[in-house]
Amino acid sequence: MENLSAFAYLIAAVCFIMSLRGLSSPDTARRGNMFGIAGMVIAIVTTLAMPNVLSYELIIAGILIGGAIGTGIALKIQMTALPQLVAAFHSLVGLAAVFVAGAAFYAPEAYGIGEAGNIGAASLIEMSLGTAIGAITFTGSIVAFGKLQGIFRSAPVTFAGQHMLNAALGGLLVLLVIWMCVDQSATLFWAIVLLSLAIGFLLIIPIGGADMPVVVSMLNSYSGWAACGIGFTLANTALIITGALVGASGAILSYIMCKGMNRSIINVILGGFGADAGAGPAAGAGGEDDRPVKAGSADDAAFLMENASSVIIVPGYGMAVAQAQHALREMGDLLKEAGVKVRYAIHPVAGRMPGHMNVLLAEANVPYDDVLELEEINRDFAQTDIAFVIGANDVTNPAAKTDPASPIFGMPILDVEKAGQVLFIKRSMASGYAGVQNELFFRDNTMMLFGDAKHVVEDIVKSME
Amino acid sequence: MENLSAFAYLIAAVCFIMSLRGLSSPDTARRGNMFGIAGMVIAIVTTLAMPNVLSYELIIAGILIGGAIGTGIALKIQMTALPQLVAAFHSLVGLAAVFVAGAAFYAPEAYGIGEAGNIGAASLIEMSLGTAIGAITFTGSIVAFGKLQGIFRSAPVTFAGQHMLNAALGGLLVLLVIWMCVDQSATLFWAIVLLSLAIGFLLIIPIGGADMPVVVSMLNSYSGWAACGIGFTLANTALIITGALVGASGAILSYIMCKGMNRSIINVILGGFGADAGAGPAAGAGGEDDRPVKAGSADDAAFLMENASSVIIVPGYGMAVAQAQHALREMGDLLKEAGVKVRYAIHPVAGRMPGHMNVLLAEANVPYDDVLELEEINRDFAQTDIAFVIGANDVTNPAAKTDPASPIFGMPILDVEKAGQVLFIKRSMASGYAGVQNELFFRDNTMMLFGDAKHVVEDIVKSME
Amino acid sequence: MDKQQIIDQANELASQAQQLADTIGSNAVEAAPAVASVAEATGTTPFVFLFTAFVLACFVGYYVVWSVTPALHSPLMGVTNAISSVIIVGALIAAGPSDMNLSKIFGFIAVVLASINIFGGFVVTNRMLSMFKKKQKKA
Amino acid sequence: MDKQQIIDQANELASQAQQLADTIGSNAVEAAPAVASVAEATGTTPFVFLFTAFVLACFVGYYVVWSVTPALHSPLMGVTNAISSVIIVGALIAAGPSDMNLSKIFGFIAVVLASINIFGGFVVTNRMLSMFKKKQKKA
Ligand SMILES: NC(=O)c1ccc[n+]([C@@H]2O[C@H](COP(=O)([O-])OP(=O)(O)OC[C@H]3O[C@@H](n4cnc5c(N)ncnc54)[C@H](OP(=O)(O)O)[C@@H]3O)[C@@H](O)[C@H]2O)c1
Ligand SMILES: NC(=O)c1ccc[n+]([C@@H]2O[C@H](COP(=O)([O-])OP(=O)(O)OC[C@H]3O[C@@H](n4cnc5c(N)ncnc54)[C@H](OP(=O)(O)O)[C@@H]3O)[C@@H](O)[C@H]2O)c1
Repeated sequence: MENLSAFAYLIAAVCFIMSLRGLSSPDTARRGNMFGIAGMVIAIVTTLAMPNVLSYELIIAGILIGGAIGTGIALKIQMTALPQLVAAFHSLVGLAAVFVAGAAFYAPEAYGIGEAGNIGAASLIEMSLGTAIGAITFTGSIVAFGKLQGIFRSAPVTFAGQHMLNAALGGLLVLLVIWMCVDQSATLFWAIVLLSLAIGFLLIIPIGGADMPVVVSMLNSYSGWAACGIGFTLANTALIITGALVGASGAILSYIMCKGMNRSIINVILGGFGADAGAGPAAGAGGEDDRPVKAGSADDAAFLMENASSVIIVPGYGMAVAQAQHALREMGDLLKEAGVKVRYAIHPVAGRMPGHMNVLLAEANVPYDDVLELEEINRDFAQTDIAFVIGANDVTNPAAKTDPASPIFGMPILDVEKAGQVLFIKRSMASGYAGVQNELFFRDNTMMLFGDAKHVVEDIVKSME
Repeated sequence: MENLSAFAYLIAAVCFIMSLRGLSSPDTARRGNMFGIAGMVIAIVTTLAMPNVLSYELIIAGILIGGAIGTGIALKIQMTALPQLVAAFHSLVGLAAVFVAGAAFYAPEAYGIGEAGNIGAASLIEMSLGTAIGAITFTGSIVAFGKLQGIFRSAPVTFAGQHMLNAALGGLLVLLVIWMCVDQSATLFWAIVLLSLAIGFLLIIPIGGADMPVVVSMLNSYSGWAACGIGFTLANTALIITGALVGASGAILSYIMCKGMNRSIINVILGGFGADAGAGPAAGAGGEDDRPVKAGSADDAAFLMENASSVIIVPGYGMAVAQAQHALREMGDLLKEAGVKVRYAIHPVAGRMPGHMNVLLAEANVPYDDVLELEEINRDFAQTDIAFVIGANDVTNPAAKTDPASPIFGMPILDVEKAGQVLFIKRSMASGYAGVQNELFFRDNTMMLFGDAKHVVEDIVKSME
Repeated sequence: MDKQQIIDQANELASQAQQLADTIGSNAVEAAPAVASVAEATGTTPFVFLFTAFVLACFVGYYVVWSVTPALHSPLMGVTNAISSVIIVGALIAAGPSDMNLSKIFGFIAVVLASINIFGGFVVTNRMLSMFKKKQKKA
Repeated sequence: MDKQQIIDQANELASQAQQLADTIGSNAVEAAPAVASVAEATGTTPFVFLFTAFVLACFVGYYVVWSVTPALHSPLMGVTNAISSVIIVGALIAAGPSDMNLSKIFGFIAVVLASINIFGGFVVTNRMLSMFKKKQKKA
């Protein structure tokens, strides 16, 4: 029986591996998702078949309630709100982990790790760590969600002695965990929970809103390792393998984002760009500038593009804010009909989460073979007539290559300045996420199209028709 | 103690993983090899520290003898003889597996799998399978070695009812294994060994000499899975993990070779090209042809290349046979001095084993960034003045794209015919491994340079100096 | 020594023997798990095997995540969100026993939370993936 | 019932009790491994864990071999040749016991054969790899 369920859990884990494997190409991705669902069904059914799972009413009710809520949210959410959604879902995983640890604390027999008040030391360490990571993930993700959704101020919240306080609380947490192994009192358990909730909150508030994706991904990674830990306690390979997959995924995505921004993870966690400049990104050093810029109209842009032979579109965070992707696709179609070669160039950290732009463009029915990654397309800018930059800023800033003093120095960028003509759609001369001025705006071959991205593109479309 | 050694074996397995991982780039490859050596040392030392390993004299003697022989051979062997060497080493692995199984059969206590005459059924199946695979690998690899080395006739040896005989012997083997689980007599054990030796021999003789690399790789894969099996019996994760690595490696290399030739593995095993045509490749259908060809001299070739702006060199099996790689490098250097862009194009199945050409070129000090794979360089032939084909034939044959009746139809080829001028070095109009005529020889932009590859290249070098 | 004395002595002897037998019997019962755990301690424990699985899973995770195409990094976040809720396994065990207690309530809450994630994660990923389309022939 | 009879009976009783105690005791000793093996049979056996490692190792093997650059496929064959000789572990166990027998001789032969492979494989791979060089600056 136990062997059978161990095999079933292994099959579930293999399904999860296959589900991530499917994501190696858009063709196989949906099949991959099916594998994931199959794995989850196998894991749940196997657990329900276990001899100590006897009453199904509450469980079925729970799955139905949770399933309905989850499905409802997932169906209604707008694609532009994905970063928030991931953060929100994420906080729930953290909370669930806390409750699982609590359940194990109050009824350890069910898990075969001892009796109430007499739990094995290994399991206790396990459990306290699981609780702590879960609780930190919960409040941390809530803060991340709030900042991304605009409920909290997105700017970093800093105060004197912040790092000291966090370090002290961290030390206290370690002491509590050790004490817990000796004492096993419920009070201690809840103290750990409360302390961890506070730490999660305090750790994330000093981080700027735009750094949240890195943070969410990092917390995701932690929760994976926490799942591994629970897996060791339950001797459950499905949990261990899945935990390692999730842990690796979070860590690698964080790494990719940090590399895309040329920053270290430490730098992100300890306050980011804004903290260096002593103020939030929005009010950064590169604010306004008195040099003259060439501003153009939608008609100018339409004329230029219709007479070009190739156009590369560079979308950024502003496209997501303005929800301009559908209008953009229409514009692309019109250009293609006019015989212009249209492609899209995606920077690894364009937007606010990995793959953000790809999903939005896919939503607007842009075929994915027109959408190219930085390495694939960066050389082609030199042979391109027009680079059409819509709501992107930092990812095109040549200061990353030329100015060692710039906070984004060393970040890989899209070489839009090599194109014959650069068009920039943005609402103002304001800087982007990194808070630095973009030298490109003042170049001769640049034309600024001021306004909301969606409106400007719609105007261009009208003018072309 | 057992936990400790289990951890040590795990570390050894991780070292082996890292050693293959190192091969992802020539920069890290040597470090990878060091990892492999470290893993092996850890695995051996861990085993020697086990409580039931008491006397070290024989072991040390064995390692010294084997080590001296192995090192001696490895240092003396010529790089052109690599395929044979791999086959020869390989046969030893098979033989070693047979002896290990024999030892386990006569002294099962040492392995904790029962007592002589009273071995557990699972272990018995295990052991008989290990023996059978080991013995088949042994004679199979010996035949492969003989054919590659030219000791045996390389042509397929076929006779009426061959497949029937093999199938009958296979069935007999299965029966013996089943009987063995019941009876456990030593006679049966040796019967299995002898029968498997015969099967290994009979399975491989009908396969043509040039198909041997696929066969060797396949046998390699089998022996990996056999190691996995022994790992299950000994509950040793190092064996299981290493076995899976080796098994995957052999299977994937076989797959790559078969794909490079556009043939199925079944087709290779059941006799290959030669068998279809009813004769060995050498005497194949495409032998001689009466159409006129343009033959040139070394002086002509030297003149053409010195006046070209770019040359792509396409080496093949003939370069290995003639050992022309050093002369070729010299020629390349002279051309580079004369300002000609020189690159090398490697077809996935050029030569007689995967990566064969790369090693030979590396031996001659050709920098590896000048050596490009088919996908990387195939498009560039159209912009190239001269394709210099040395000892290659099938891998350039356009029949693979145009003639659905050709046995190589569907095989990916290097598009040398798109170059301004094609030079072919070979000794005659004879066909290559697949035994098919190469239409290219008769084209207008082709010039044949008849002679041994090394001599011709040396003449070209002389003429250039 | 009178009769009664002898009988008493015999009885005492018998009851002592009985006691001895009891003691040995209960020792035997106690010994069993002790022996079992000794067997576990000298042999390889499950921990080593679990740790082996963990190490290998880290390698698999590393390779499989790097093989994900950057265009699908957002769906990747969705899927990992969903599958990290496999801790529902722990929640189900807590919610499983037939009698109601604090632990069962915790289990129920965890089941609800994890289910939100599982359904939400898979559905939103499916929505994202169904949007990715290949180029069509020009109309 | 006379004195002697009572004493005999008492002794018999005592010896019966002793016997009982012995039986229980030996039962206990016999029971221990039985319990242990029952524990193993109902719990997860090592086989499942080994199989898990095997499945994961197949994934790792798949990914790690595909990540090998085609230019190094020959060295790959050399390395796998060497590491597949890790079956030397089995040969060492056979050659290890202190008294000479057929199995020990077999072990010795297998040690020699595997060593040829190990040394030969690693040395030839090293030779191949040491030839691969990057482009130098033009002299
Ligand atoms: N993708 C990730 O995973 C990730 C993760 C963490 C951090 N980041 C960071 O995010 C940044 C992404 O670069 P990016 O170039 O995409 O964005 P960006 O540098 O933040 O610039 C976005 C620009 O869009 C404009 N904009 C905003 N709303 C708009 C609207 N409704 N209509 C038109 N324009 C609008 C803004 O200018 P106006 O205000 O003048 O309109 C702003 O300059 C990078 O610095 C990256 O390091 C990304
Ligand atoms: N690489 C692998 O892993 C692998 C594995 C299995 C099979 N194969 C097969 O092997 C073939 C490899 O193709 P390939 O183009 O490299 O070789 P090929 O098609 O076999 O042709 C080799 C040519 O070299 C010439 N040659 C032989 N010795 C020579 C010498 N000393 N000097 C000059 N020329 C000499 C021969 O012609 P002359 O006799 O006229 O001189 C022959 O036509 C493919 O068909 C492939 O399917 C490869």
